[in-house]
Amino acid sequence: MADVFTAAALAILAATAFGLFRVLRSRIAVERMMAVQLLGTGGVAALLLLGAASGVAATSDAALLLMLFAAFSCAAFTRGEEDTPDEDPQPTKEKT
Amino acid sequence: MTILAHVFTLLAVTAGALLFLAGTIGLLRFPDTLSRLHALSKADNLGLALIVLGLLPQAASLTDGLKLILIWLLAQLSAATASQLIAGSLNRRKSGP
Amino acid sequence: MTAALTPTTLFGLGGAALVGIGLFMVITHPSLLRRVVGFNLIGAGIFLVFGVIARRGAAAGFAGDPVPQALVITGIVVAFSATALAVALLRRLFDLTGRRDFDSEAPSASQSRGEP
Amino acid sequence: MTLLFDLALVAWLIALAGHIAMTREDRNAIVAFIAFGLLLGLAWVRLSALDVALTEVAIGGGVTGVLLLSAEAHLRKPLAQDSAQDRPHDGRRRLGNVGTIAAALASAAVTAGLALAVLALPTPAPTLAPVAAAALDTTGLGNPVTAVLLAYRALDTLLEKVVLLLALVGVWSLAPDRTWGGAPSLAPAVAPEPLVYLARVLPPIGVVIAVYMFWVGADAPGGTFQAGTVLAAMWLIVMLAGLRQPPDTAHRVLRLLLVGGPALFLAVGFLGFFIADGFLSYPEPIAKPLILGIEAALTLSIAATLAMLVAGPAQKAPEP
Repeated sequence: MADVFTAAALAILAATAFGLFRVLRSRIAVERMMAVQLLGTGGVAALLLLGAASGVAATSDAALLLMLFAAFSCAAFTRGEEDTPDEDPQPTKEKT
Repeated sequence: MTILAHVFTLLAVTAGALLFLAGTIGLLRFPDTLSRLHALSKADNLGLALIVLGLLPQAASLTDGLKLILIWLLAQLSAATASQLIAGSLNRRKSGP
Repeated sequence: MTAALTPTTLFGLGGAALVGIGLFMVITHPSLLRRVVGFNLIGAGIFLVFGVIARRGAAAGFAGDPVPQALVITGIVVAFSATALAVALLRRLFDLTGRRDFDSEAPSASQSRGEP
Repeated sequence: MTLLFDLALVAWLIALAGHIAMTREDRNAIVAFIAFGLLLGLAWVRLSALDVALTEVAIGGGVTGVLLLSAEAHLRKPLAQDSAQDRPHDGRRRLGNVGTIAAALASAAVTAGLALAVLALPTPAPTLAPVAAAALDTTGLGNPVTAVLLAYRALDTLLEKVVLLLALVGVWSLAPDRTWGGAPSLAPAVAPEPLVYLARVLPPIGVVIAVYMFWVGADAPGGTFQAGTVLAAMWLIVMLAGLRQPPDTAHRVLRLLLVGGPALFLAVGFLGFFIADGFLSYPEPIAKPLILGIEAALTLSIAATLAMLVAGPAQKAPEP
């Protein structure tokens, strides 16, 4: 059972990593706000699975805090969000 | 009974992990910001819900189970707020100056 | 070479790499704010090395030596207060002189863009 | 399987750090740094240091993020005499090629040295865990990290609180004369609707989590720092959404809150001369209630200090 949990955590970690780099390299400034959301859900899922695999109950406390601060970071992103320019060297490619 | 719980856990966790993969594929493949946002917040949150649901039978105590549910509720709150903020910001940018 | 390559030392090696990347940022990056971030990366790397030492010291039924762990917690908080002070100094410098990087003496606009 | 997981985690951390170093815009780097802080929490869980994981997630991923993002937004403001020439960042401009290569070599050398040091760590590893475990009973605590922080090495923790306060004094003293003693400003002119909603819903949950962290910290991972940071974050989100204005930095209650924790800690420390073995030692029968009392006061002080550090120096003239 523990191995299955770790495997699932690894799969989620990999999926989150690909998604994160996609979001971080995005030319549209707003999309980068998704990064922390992505890591919040993915990280929490991985943490819960790791906790279940290792049997350390306090791991879910870390997951709780991770989620709380992922939500908190939403507030952080409103700082200076309004006038962030899109980084757009090739103007038409990404915008549909 | 325990075997049934184990099977349920395995199924739910696998489905949850698959949903995370699906969410990432959506994020990589969808053409515009709003559909990518859609892929991210819906698929990932459903994935997390399935994993929480799968881990619930394995929880050692009632408090642990409640904590799992609280984590999921926080995830809902966070996802809802972040999506609204992102979409609102996108809207203002399109219609703005 | 007494310690073999274990999963734990893996994190130590990762920490060493983080210190290198952070140091490179602090030396070469023109943006002052980015240097503050680099300083934080160095801190993260050093703390990870500490974490490895703590993990290796697992004994007496604990999963790690609590003393280095407590030191790291103290360190994280102190690093944060140093970052806050650096950021405040940076903002004041910008308010007074308009400088935000190490490139030039005059008010540079390396990051400013015209308003939309 | 766990080895594979660790490998992926470390590789991801390094890749993220590379992205932070190489990306062009500061804002992008800071967003990646927040993600990095949250991810580092996972690494600490893998190192079985849950107390550290909680602190790292709260401070590295949470509060530092707001601090850096606010600063970045401030530095992007157009200057009065702005000559808006668009020059993207280029890490090589100032030093030239030779300088950059030298810096890269120096950084690589430091990395190699540290890596060798990690590989050369002695086996069996020196550890203080047995000593910490042996004395744990006398403190009445169950979490060895809390025992180290509040009992065995209490002096370090006390001095750290002083460092926090000194940093705050440093930040506050950067205020121009006309705003001295006034309030910092945090909220944007118009807070977005969803943020206001979040600022109404999240703090009650956050406060419960903070109390839980504080209480559980005596026997399980958690404690003063984590609880204090959560409280600070909840206060910050309320201020960021504009639901409450930041207090004047000269406000008496605020200043009392800031020094209250360290002052109580110091007072109990001196009391140790009379009721126990010396400075910062606790009499054994009441060690646990004493430690919990200090922790409670410290939690509030840490929360106020961290929030004020993020809020920055005063920007408005004080209210008469």
